[in-house]
Amino acid sequence: MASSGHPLADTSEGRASFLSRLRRAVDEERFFGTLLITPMQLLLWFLLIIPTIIVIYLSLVAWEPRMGVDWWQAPFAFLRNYAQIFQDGRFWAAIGRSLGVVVAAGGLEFAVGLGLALLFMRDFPGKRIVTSVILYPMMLPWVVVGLAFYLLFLDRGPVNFVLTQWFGSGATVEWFKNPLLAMGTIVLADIWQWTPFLFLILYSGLGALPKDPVEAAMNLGANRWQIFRHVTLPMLKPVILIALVIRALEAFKIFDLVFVMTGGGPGTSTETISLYIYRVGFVFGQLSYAAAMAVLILVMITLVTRFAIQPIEEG
Amino acid sequence: MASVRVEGLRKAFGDTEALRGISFEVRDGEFFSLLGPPGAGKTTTLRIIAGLESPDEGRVWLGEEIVDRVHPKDRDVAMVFEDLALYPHWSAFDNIAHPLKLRKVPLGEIEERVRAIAGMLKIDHLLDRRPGTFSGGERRRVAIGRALVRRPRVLLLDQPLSDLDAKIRQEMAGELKRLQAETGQTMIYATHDYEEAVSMADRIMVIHQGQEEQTGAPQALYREPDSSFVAAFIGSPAMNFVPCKVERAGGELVLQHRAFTLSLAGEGLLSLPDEVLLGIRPEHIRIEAARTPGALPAEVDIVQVLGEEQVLDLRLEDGTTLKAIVVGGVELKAGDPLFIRLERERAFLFDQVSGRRILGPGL
Amino acid sequence: MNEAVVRTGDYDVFLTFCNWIGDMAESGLIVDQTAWWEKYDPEVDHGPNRYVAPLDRFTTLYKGRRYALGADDDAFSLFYRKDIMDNPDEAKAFEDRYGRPLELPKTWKEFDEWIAFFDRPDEGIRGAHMYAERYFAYTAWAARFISKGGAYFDDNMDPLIVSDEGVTALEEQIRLTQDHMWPDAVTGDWSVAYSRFPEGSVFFAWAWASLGKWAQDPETSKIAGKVGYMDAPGTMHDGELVKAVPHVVGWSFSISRYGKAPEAAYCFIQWFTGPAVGLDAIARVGTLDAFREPWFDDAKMKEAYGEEFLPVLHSLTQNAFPDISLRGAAEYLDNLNLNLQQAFAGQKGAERALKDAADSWQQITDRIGRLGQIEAWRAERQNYPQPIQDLWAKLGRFPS
Amino acid sequence: MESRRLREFTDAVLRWLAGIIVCAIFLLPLIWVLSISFKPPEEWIAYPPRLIPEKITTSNYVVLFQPGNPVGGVGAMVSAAEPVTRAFINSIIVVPIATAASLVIGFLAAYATTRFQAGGKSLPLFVLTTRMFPPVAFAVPLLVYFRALGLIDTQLALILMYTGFTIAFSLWMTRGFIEGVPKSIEEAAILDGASRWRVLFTITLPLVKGGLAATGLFVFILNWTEFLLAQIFTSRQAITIPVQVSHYVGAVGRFYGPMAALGVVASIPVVVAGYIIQRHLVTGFTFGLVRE
Repeated sequence: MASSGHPLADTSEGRASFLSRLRRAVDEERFFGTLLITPMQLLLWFLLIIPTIIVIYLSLVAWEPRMGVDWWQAPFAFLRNYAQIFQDGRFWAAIGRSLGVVVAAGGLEFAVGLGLALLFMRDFPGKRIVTSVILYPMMLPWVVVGLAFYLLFLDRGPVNFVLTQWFGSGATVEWFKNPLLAMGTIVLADIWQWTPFLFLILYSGLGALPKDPVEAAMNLGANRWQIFRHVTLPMLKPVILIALVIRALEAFKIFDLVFVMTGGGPGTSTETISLYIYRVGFVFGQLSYAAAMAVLILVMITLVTRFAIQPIEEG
Repeated sequence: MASVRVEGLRKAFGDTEALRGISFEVRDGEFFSLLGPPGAGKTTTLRIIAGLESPDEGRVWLGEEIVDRVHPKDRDVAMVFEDLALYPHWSAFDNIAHPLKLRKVPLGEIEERVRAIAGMLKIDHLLDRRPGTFSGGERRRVAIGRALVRRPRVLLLDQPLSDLDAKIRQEMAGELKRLQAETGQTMIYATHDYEEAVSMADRIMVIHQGQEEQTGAPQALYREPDSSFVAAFIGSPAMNFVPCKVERAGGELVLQHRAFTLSLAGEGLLSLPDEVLLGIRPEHIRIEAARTPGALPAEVDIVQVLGEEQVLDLRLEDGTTLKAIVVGGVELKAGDPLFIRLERERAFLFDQVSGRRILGPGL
Repeated sequence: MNEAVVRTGDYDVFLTFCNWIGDMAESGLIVDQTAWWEKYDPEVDHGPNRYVAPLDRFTTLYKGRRYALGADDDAFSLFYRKDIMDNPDEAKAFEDRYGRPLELPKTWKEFDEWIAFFDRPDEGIRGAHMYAERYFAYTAWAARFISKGGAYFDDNMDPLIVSDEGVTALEEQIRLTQDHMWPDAVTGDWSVAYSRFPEGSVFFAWAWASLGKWAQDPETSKIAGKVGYMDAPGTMHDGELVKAVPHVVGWSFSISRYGKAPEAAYCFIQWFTGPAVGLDAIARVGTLDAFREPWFDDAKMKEAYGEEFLPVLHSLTQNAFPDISLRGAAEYLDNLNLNLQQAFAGQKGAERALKDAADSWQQITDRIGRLGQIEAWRAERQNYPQPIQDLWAKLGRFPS
Repeated sequence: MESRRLREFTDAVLRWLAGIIVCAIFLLPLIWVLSISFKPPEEWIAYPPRLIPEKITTSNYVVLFQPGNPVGGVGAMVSAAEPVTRAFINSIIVVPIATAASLVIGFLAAYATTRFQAGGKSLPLFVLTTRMFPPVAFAVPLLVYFRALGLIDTQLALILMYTGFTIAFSLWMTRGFIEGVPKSIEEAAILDGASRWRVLFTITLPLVKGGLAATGLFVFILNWTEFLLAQIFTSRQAITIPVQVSHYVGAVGRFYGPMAALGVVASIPVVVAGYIIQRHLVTGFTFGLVRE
């Protein structure tokens, strides 16, 4: 459609005032479109492109605030920061953990969210209230969510208390001591908080689907599972993909919950990549090193986008 | 109000050529129809006239003005879209008044003109309601009202009646015709339904695959179709086409078909190609009870009864099927043997390759 | 840390952990106050109002220069359940089991037995709460380690923690943690101590002095009036008991180089930490703790801390050793802590944990610059309490 | 027929039961937060835990606004924290402005990209990738950058970042709604004689306002709960509510009571707004991907 733009103001009306010519130009599609995206472009330049240039520069120098010089005066380190990353087991372990969260949280949230969405496709008494309740977790500050789960799963907290009531005094679980359980508890909090999001997307998507194909399949005698598997699911595919992608990318950034619940502990066993970068950059003050890690992550995510999201756009 | 002229319109969307050189002229006050199957380029033509698309080649005149560089909002062209495109958040009154408001017509006059057009369209009672609750016919009236209220230079109608049920469609078509007659509004009406076009338009242009097939008054198109496409498109049930060989027996030309042979009289037919299509409309096939010279034996295959008329699917001896319409008379049923006679003076010959008319009416 | 990047000059004065002085001084964020000290005399290391040694040194010095004015005393304090301890039945049972009278433990060995004795999980009360969590796991271990004669580094900044002293200290502390504490000593955060002890679910707790005030407040505590205070256990070296008390965090004031009026700001902090004002601030507000000698005899202070606690705190403070205060302090401590926490959680052996910590320390040192760190460390070890420095000398830990 | 009715009945009952269970699961942590917010300090993490506080107190809420007010012993302890007023004012200024800016900019861009493919076909995808980068990765350069601009610890810095980092959502969600408005309606308006601006504001905008409300609420939630950037970029003047939550840490522990109380107070406006526009919220998340 870009080709259908209208030429600018009629040149034969050379004496038309600037204002009227501008007004006419605004009506021209291409000009109007450009005008409308300009604020966003400016903001992206300001918040994305310039910082990206800075972060790349920072990653190539050896700068820590405690050096006593400003960042542009710091000596070049070239690729030394990057070389250091490749030897930094803690970095890769943190990346691995973040990916683990993506898979575990993303997968479970999707499953639960889809289940809920299907459940909610039909009316039942109190649906509106239940919907409100389900959406509530998203609205709580994440720090408070982390706090709530930390307190619930405390060694002598309510969850363990209930366990001892049901299964005897030996039945407490040291949720935050075992690395896997600690990670699991964090993921649980994430699930609790973000399933509503997936529920919303999938529920909206299901609601927007055309009804005819389902009815047609029903008339052909397909059972519910077959309808779901062969009719609903394929139609829902684009929604599912975007939901999963968005959720996966958000989950990869997980910070608040870990920060509040375990601080990355025991040791570094629940340290995610956001937390590690935060710690390196803003606690240890190794900003150049943090910058190199940031750049590496930007590159990795861009690659993932190329290979994972491009198909969605095309499909 | 103005005349419209387009010349040499070409438009491609990516690889698909929507228009391949369309030219026509609509006289001031004329009801002109663009007729063609879906995808023929009707909508694109209208959109180019409105300025919603710009052609790759060609020009558009409104009256004496070339409007290529005039923005659609300034062309003073109104259009009724296929989906009507009513503003769902405004009342019918506001919908209709919108063009007037934009033209800064005084409020009193707006009120007056909207009421007048609503009266003409019999939608006075709907003015305060939003379109969401309207029936299909009501929605169309509002859309037409919105287009007409400002007396545009030309009114473009893009299949506005397409998904109405038959009865309302006929009713609306009649009203539209009356409205056009009353207002003398120049209208271009795009449709794929020949009956609509035939019943309303002063002139019709049949287009096919982005090209003009034939332009003319409805009767002319029916009586003297220039191509097998036009012949098939206009009339229902469609014209029968029977592929035949042209053979020269002595000095005489003979139309040879497995089931029949027709000798062609007349001079100057020596340039006929070897293979042609014989075209004959169902209403021009006569049924005869007994064998008379020149009559062909056939068997009734399917019978559709439409009131007084019966539409028959007939099978000739070699298996060729023809449709025929019988008015009144005996009730026929499948399997009945009978004899038919083609009205040669209403038959055509078309080129099998190009579809152009070679001969006719009358062989 | 942000201010080091940002340098807005919004701040004239920083109130920070005193082990950040190194980082802040090296980044040029704060100014050397030595000249002002000579000009205005804040009465830190001399006179009747002097700070309790060694606070006068490690809350103020970096590489031998005065960069800060200490404003707090965060020597870790030891609290126990006096009511249980004073029970004659317990005394008898203890003597029956260990063949010695029930007294407050003096050495770490006695301490471990003492805690084990009072560990009563069935009654809902565990032996101790000592930090083994993400941020302060090093405290108890360092106390043992240093009292055994250990030091974090040698004079060339090579870590000394993977040594007999280090490993033994950690093994002892792991045993204590795993056998006689609630699991949340490892997994909870530092605030757990402030719930466990006042609610009466641990016999002993080791934390900041504020825990004592908190536990004695009938509003917030179920054990008000039942709290006992004790000096730190130590290690016997040739008949001499050497105690080491971790001084954890601790606040100090420093002056921003980018502030508008550095000297005026200095005068303000000297006034604020001065004998009269500081006393009021501490006695009333309760988030900072006493650090000047005369305050330990002051009536208002006694009221705030309780008669019995104040002398104990004084004694603890005299044996307090500083957190690592080099450049990169946060990083050194974080690496130490995360390894120790893993050891306490049973994920790593003691030696392995210390080895991993030592390796990461080497990397940090190399990255920051070994020479500068050596200079800083050689100065920093002079800030340790005298008995510990004497012990190091006796063991030949550092070349004299 | 009998069996079908029976099946429908059991179906309804099962759905209802499932609804209740789901409700319970989703409510439990909330109830716990609520419970703690009414507990005195000694009960915050006491054992055995009690759902209904032994001594119900409102002191956690009072302390939010009057730190130093020694109610139930908490006040004296949180005297280091500032009154919550400043954080509230900051949040109330920063979040709506950033949300509105994100919405306006995102809506305009969404309109341009859906209607005219402005900026190229892959622009929306590029914008989506901005949402993928961990904010902490951008915090590093932004800190030195904002310092140069003198934006540290200002509301403007947060407004800029919150606008920028939520643009992706504003863009993608509103795209869906705009695509739901038939293009012919806009064309009809143009033929009626309306300018592009007029079409945008009198035709398209009113038709997608429900969707904008949903998008707005979602973006509002993201900004209202944001912690990491606020934590890094503010220190005194511009702290927001989530940062304030983390400030309830004093010499004697983390003050779970005031933290929980603040969480409860902070979520009320969002919850009310959410309930009001729930209908739009549900239709708001198709991202324009399912079209009939």
